[in-house]
Amino acid sequence: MTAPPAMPDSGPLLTIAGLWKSYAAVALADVSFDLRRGEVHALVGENGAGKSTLARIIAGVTRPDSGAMRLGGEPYAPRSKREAEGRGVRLVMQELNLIGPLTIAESIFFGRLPHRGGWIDYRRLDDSARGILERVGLGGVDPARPVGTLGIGQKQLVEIAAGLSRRCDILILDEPTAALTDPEIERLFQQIARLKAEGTGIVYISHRLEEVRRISDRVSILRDGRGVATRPAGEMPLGDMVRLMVGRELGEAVRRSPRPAGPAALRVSGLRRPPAVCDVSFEVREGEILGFAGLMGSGRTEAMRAIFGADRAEAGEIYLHGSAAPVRLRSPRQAVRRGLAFLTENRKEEGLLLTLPIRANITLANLQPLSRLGGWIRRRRERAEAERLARALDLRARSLEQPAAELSGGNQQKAVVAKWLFRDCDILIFDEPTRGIDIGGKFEIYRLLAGLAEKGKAVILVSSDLKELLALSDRIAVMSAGRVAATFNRGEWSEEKILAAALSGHLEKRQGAGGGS
Amino acid sequence: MSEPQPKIDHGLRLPWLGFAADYLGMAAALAALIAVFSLGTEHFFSATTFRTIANQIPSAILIATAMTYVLIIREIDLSVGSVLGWCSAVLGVAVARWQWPVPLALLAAAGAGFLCGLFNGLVTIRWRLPSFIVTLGMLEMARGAAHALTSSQTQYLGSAVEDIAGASIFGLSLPFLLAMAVVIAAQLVLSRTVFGRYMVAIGTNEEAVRLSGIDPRPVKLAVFTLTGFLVAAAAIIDTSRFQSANPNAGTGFELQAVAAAVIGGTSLMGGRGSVVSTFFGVLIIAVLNSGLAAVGARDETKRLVTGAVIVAAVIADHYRHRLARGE
Amino acid sequence: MSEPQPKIDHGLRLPWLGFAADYLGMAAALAALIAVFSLGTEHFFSATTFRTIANQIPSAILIATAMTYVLIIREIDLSVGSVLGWCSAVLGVAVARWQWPVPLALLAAAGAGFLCGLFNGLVTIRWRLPSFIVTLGMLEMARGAAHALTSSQTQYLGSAVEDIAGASIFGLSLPFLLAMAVVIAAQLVLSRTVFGRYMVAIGTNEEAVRLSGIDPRPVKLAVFTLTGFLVAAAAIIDTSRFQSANPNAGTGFELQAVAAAVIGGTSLMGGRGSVVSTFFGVLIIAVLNSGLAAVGARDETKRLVTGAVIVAAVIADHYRHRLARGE
Amino acid sequence: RREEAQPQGAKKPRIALIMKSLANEFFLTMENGARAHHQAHPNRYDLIANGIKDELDVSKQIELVEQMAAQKVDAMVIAPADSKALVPPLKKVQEAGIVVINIDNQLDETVLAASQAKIPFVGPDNRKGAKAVGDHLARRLKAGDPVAIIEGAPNAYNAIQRRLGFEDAVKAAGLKIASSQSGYWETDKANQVAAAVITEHPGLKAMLCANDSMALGAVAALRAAGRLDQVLVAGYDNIAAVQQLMKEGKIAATADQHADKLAVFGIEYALDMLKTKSLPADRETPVDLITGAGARAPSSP
Ligand SMILES: Nc1ncnc2c1ncn2[C@@H]1O[C@H](COP(=O)(O)OP(=O)(O)OP(=O)(O)O)[C@@H](O)[C@H]1O
Ligand SMILES: Nc1ncnc2c1ncn2[C@@H]1O[C@H](COP(=O)(O)OP(=O)(O)OP(=O)(O)O)[C@@H](O)[C@H]1O
Ligand SMILES: [Mg+2]
Ligand SMILES: [Mg+2]
Repeated sequence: MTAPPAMPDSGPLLTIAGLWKSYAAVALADVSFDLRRGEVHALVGENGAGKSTLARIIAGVTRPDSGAMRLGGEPYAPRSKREAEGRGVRLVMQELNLIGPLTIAESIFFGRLPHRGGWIDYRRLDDSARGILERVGLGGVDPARPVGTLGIGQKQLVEIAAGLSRRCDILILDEPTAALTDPEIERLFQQIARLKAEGTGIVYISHRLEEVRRISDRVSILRDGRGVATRPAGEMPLGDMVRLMVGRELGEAVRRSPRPAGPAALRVSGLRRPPAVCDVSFEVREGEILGFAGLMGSGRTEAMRAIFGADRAEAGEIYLHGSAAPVRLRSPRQAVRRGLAFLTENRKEEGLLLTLPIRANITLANLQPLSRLGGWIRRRRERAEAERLARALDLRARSLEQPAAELSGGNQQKAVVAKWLFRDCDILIFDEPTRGIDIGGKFEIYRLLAGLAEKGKAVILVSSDLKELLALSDRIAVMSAGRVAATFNRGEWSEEKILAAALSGHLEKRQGAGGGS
Repeated sequence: MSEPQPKIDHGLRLPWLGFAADYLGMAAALAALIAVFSLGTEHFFSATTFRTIANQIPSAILIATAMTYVLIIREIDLSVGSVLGWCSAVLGVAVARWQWPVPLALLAAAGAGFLCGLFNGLVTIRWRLPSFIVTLGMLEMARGAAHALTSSQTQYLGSAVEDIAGASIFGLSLPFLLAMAVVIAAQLVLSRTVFGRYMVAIGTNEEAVRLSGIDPRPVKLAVFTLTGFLVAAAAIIDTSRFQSANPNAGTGFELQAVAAAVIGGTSLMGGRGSVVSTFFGVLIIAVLNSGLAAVGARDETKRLVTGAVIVAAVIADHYRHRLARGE
Repeated sequence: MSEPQPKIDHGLRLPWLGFAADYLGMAAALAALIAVFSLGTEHFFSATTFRTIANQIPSAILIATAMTYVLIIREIDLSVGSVLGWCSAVLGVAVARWQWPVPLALLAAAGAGFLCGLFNGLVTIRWRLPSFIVTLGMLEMARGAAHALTSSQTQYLGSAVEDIAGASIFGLSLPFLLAMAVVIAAQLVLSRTVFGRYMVAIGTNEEAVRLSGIDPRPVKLAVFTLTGFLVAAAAIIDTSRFQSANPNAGTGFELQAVAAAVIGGTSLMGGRGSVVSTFFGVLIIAVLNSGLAAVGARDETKRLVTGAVIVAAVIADHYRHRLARGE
Repeated sequence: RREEAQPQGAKKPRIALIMKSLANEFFLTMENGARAHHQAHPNRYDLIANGIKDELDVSKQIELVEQMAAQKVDAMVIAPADSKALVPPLKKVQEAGIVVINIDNQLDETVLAASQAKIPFVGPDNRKGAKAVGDHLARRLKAGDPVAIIEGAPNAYNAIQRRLGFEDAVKAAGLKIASSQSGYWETDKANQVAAAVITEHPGLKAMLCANDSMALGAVAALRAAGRLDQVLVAGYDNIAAVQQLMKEGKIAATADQHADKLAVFGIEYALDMLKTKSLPADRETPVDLITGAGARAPSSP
């Protein structure tokens, strides 16, 4: 496909033809793609379909095995991310890549810090940063704060801010909204609209298909490394999109009907760990899914960590299985022994052993039953169990001896889920379990969560995806500024009510602090 | 298994099939060294030489094995040399000055090593300090204690402890056979047991291990105290071999042990290592020392060659890994 | 700043306001040490003592500064002591045996250090090897080279290079003033320049830096070669101070430099460190040495105390950090 | 011996004793001798004894010299770790009016001359001592017999002197040096070297070790090779640990430099100089050859 030399403004901004890339297996096979000016071109596909690989190739992070790219009519074969940026192509990566001790401002402008003879001009830096932070909704945050102190949602926004910080012709957003809640997503869409108007071409990768339909002009679908379709978004109903992605019909999404609740499995009362957790009390019963909603940074993760014993709580009691005596969970070990499981929101740093085989990741939390006398691991059993779980979750890997690092994001998440399923706990806390997981995988995890509840387990589901909470939860607790602001039963809630509750703490806080600041 | 499977050695399993391939590089390096020295000298290539080397290295093997474990959990123990001196001092003084019965003295030496390991482990874990610095402190303290106890005097023990290092079958000493047994056991524990799996996991991502409901601290403490024990065993072996206990014994052993482990492909970043490879590393260093001494090389030549071999070995390991990954 | 903000010192900027608070702990420790020794001996607390200490430590300061940089980028340089010996040897032989003019000899010494740093950097970066082992190799090689060059003989230079370490204002030597200037400059570069931010970033997460489109290799290479230069400067200062060049000079400096940096709160895990704190670390060690010598403590006592102080210092740093975080 | 106490009121002189490696038994004995002397005569002077960790750490010793000068001691008795490098700082100390006595290891004459310093020396002649040890062994060997030398740390003055002394003896007796390598004063390094050397030179008749710790290592190597009765071993320093071995005949000879008295000689000299303000002549202290009672001649093959 040799594009005729076109007028600079009329032809596509970027064309890709016959792109191949293999790691140990083929990641991209003969992919062709094009992007126009002022267009949002969405890229969807299952986990491991090759979306991020394509994005990385366009952005110069990875080099293709073969294939040709043209940028604005010129041949384009960037050898580094820097070179791509020089040509006006920027990528906001799927996996967070922030450097803890750097400040927010430094992170945004990293690689092109304003300086005079090497000396950083901090005033200019912080001022420019403030403007950009305002745009993504982090206006109130001090740009001199180290990014290491931010929660994962805020980190994601900082990455987006870095992507927006410089004029570019092409902006690639790889799952920018995976850790964001609705208000931030709205703000991001405003920014995308603005860039569109300026003529920037945007490649938008996401597993949230409604989102994709809403903002994109065209949608391309990847399956197993091949492009299967590219169509205007208007001509692509949701059902078609899913069918093309998965290559088959997905069953009905899980519909949960209200059921008689069992006895209390876990009751938390007056949990405090300032500043993030001020007063958290709730109860979750056997056979129930308790959703946790809240804005980014509302303290959900911190509260769960404190319950699980990962952080020391300042105050608060925890009662298990209806017992009247509180238990003290001082460490994750004690929590796990008492039947709690905690799937962390940050799989790379807190969930996985990246360089170890997938098998070892899956069995890590429950090696005792796999070992005989003196702790010798029964290796055949271990392999069999790991394979069983991988199959149950449809974890896609060439071999379970592959290091976890080589899996696509979604499959990594499945490995972490498998770990906790293997441990077989009674009370499961899932923090953003579907972050970065494709629609098929999501459905599987939903079914799984429902199945766990069905079996009488108590499930806590923390999620930034309200749709998911609404579909799955029996009750929803809404956190705001470190407190449980409200709890709704199924049927009593509405999106508006939940949002109002999520905002309530912040309004009070702002009024309270108004005089002081 | 007909499908092509990627070959990944994370020290998790002892891949009996891939065994040869894994250790082939190191064995080749060793063979090359032996060949060079055999051509360069008259008597190097002889059973005596190899027996001599075998009987010299048991303490180095034990210490390097311990260091491999410590490195796998992403820590380091710089105090092994000093603790060896301290354990020797305890043994020597107990036998020669206090006239304790030998078994009791051996127990005391083992206890001395145990306490040092325990201290290293407890302080490192309790305050989450870098073991580099904690064991650096112990390096000074144990050496100071050794000197204080012996008044800096070498203790002559004579035949009291001679039997321990006495020759056994085929001229191979009991300590050598013991060291070999330790290597094999340590490799099996590393690759086949829950404890070994935890070690590798902790070295890879300690926080993830903790959040999986496993307390990493007992494992780490066990590794540090085990190190203390193995160092004490090394001290007993050396003391018995020299029939004397020198408070300066073991100076510089820490870096040698790290070098042996790293030449064997153990990662300083934790999570990767193999005791058997470390054993090859010890062998390479021992053959190098012995060969250079047989040649009668000048001291500066010895240092230059040793340094160059260390660097060359890790570069070679880099290429071996690339080859193994099929790049 | 009315809202409670977590106070985290990542050596990012020199917080002029928080300055006192940050270094207060170390200054207090220093003052305590001085007080103890002043009470314990008659003549310790005097201007002469402090002047003497000040004129003794410039080389230690330079090396510890370099080590701080190396540690911040999450590497280590174990060869600094040997390279110091090697640079001294070059300078000594050039002046005493080859009769080169002094400026040329100085240049040769600087070149010798530069080459070692370059080698360390290139090998570490090219093959992505752990610098621990590369510089361990260099430790042996540089020392071997120093001995080979000097035939293991101390070179006496007499007054040829005396001026360099000659006294200047208030009895403080030129090298001390130079070392202070280096400390301040290095701290400013670390906290205020693009280069410094890259260093911190590389030490924290090199892969992320690479993915940000920045090539970490030139920065790392620069740090290694800068270390070579600073070590050469230290060698020149020491040679001039002693009027002689000793091929054994610098033995054990590497661990001392690491200890100074870590006492000063620099992290061995990279990404965190401050040159000024390292300077305090050097001072603490120097005062400790000097005070113990003034008391005439026995060697084993010195070792025990030094070891204990190192461990105590890092434990104290742990609590200081917790306090700073307001826990 | 003068035993008179300082007159009351006059300040006692403060004497700094600066030792080499205190990790070495020899120097510790020296220090202990000095401390014992001080305890016996507490009214005559104050003693500040210091040493360095190992003799490679020359700069630490120079710093000690500077620190003691800053302490304004009256006299300094020093066993230098390096015979050249210590001259300039000691000269400065002397110029500051502090009495300096050099013990054990003589400062380099050419450097002393070049810097126009005169520092009195009290100590043994290592070369002579080593020659005596070598001669003793040579008497049991015949011309042409191969021997090995295990040297101390390569650039240590006494290591060089002892090597030269051994070489003198070897030359005088017409023996052959099969190998001469450093064992860095340490038992296990010497053991490694010795083991390799005896394998490589099957006809070896003797091993001359520059100190007793290394002799212990050599004996262990010979024992492991089953050749204890074929190869003579000599050491130096006469440390406690070799005495049993000497009795058993496993070590043929060693040299005793009377470490306990060395520092005392130096201190007495310093006190003398402080009193008389004169510069006494150098004084050589005795080195005794020690031979084992049961020492046997090597069995001829
Ligand atoms: N560095 C790598 N080494 C080996 N294989 C890789 C590597 N990066 C990606 N892969 C493989 O390439 C394929 C495509 O991965 P990619 O990350 O592009 O998927 P994706 O579509 O972005 O998936 P997700 O939605 O889960 O993020 C996967 O099979 C993955 O395992
Ligand atoms: N390591 C940390 N140091 C300081 N503050 C932190 C740290 N981690 C989180 N916080 C802050 O604590 C607050 C609560 O964060 P938390 O992660 O619990 O929120 P969340 O509701 O899970 O939101 P999300 O995960 O979407 O960001 C946030 O203000 C966050 O910035
Ligand atoms: Mg992806
Ligand atoms: Mg969260």
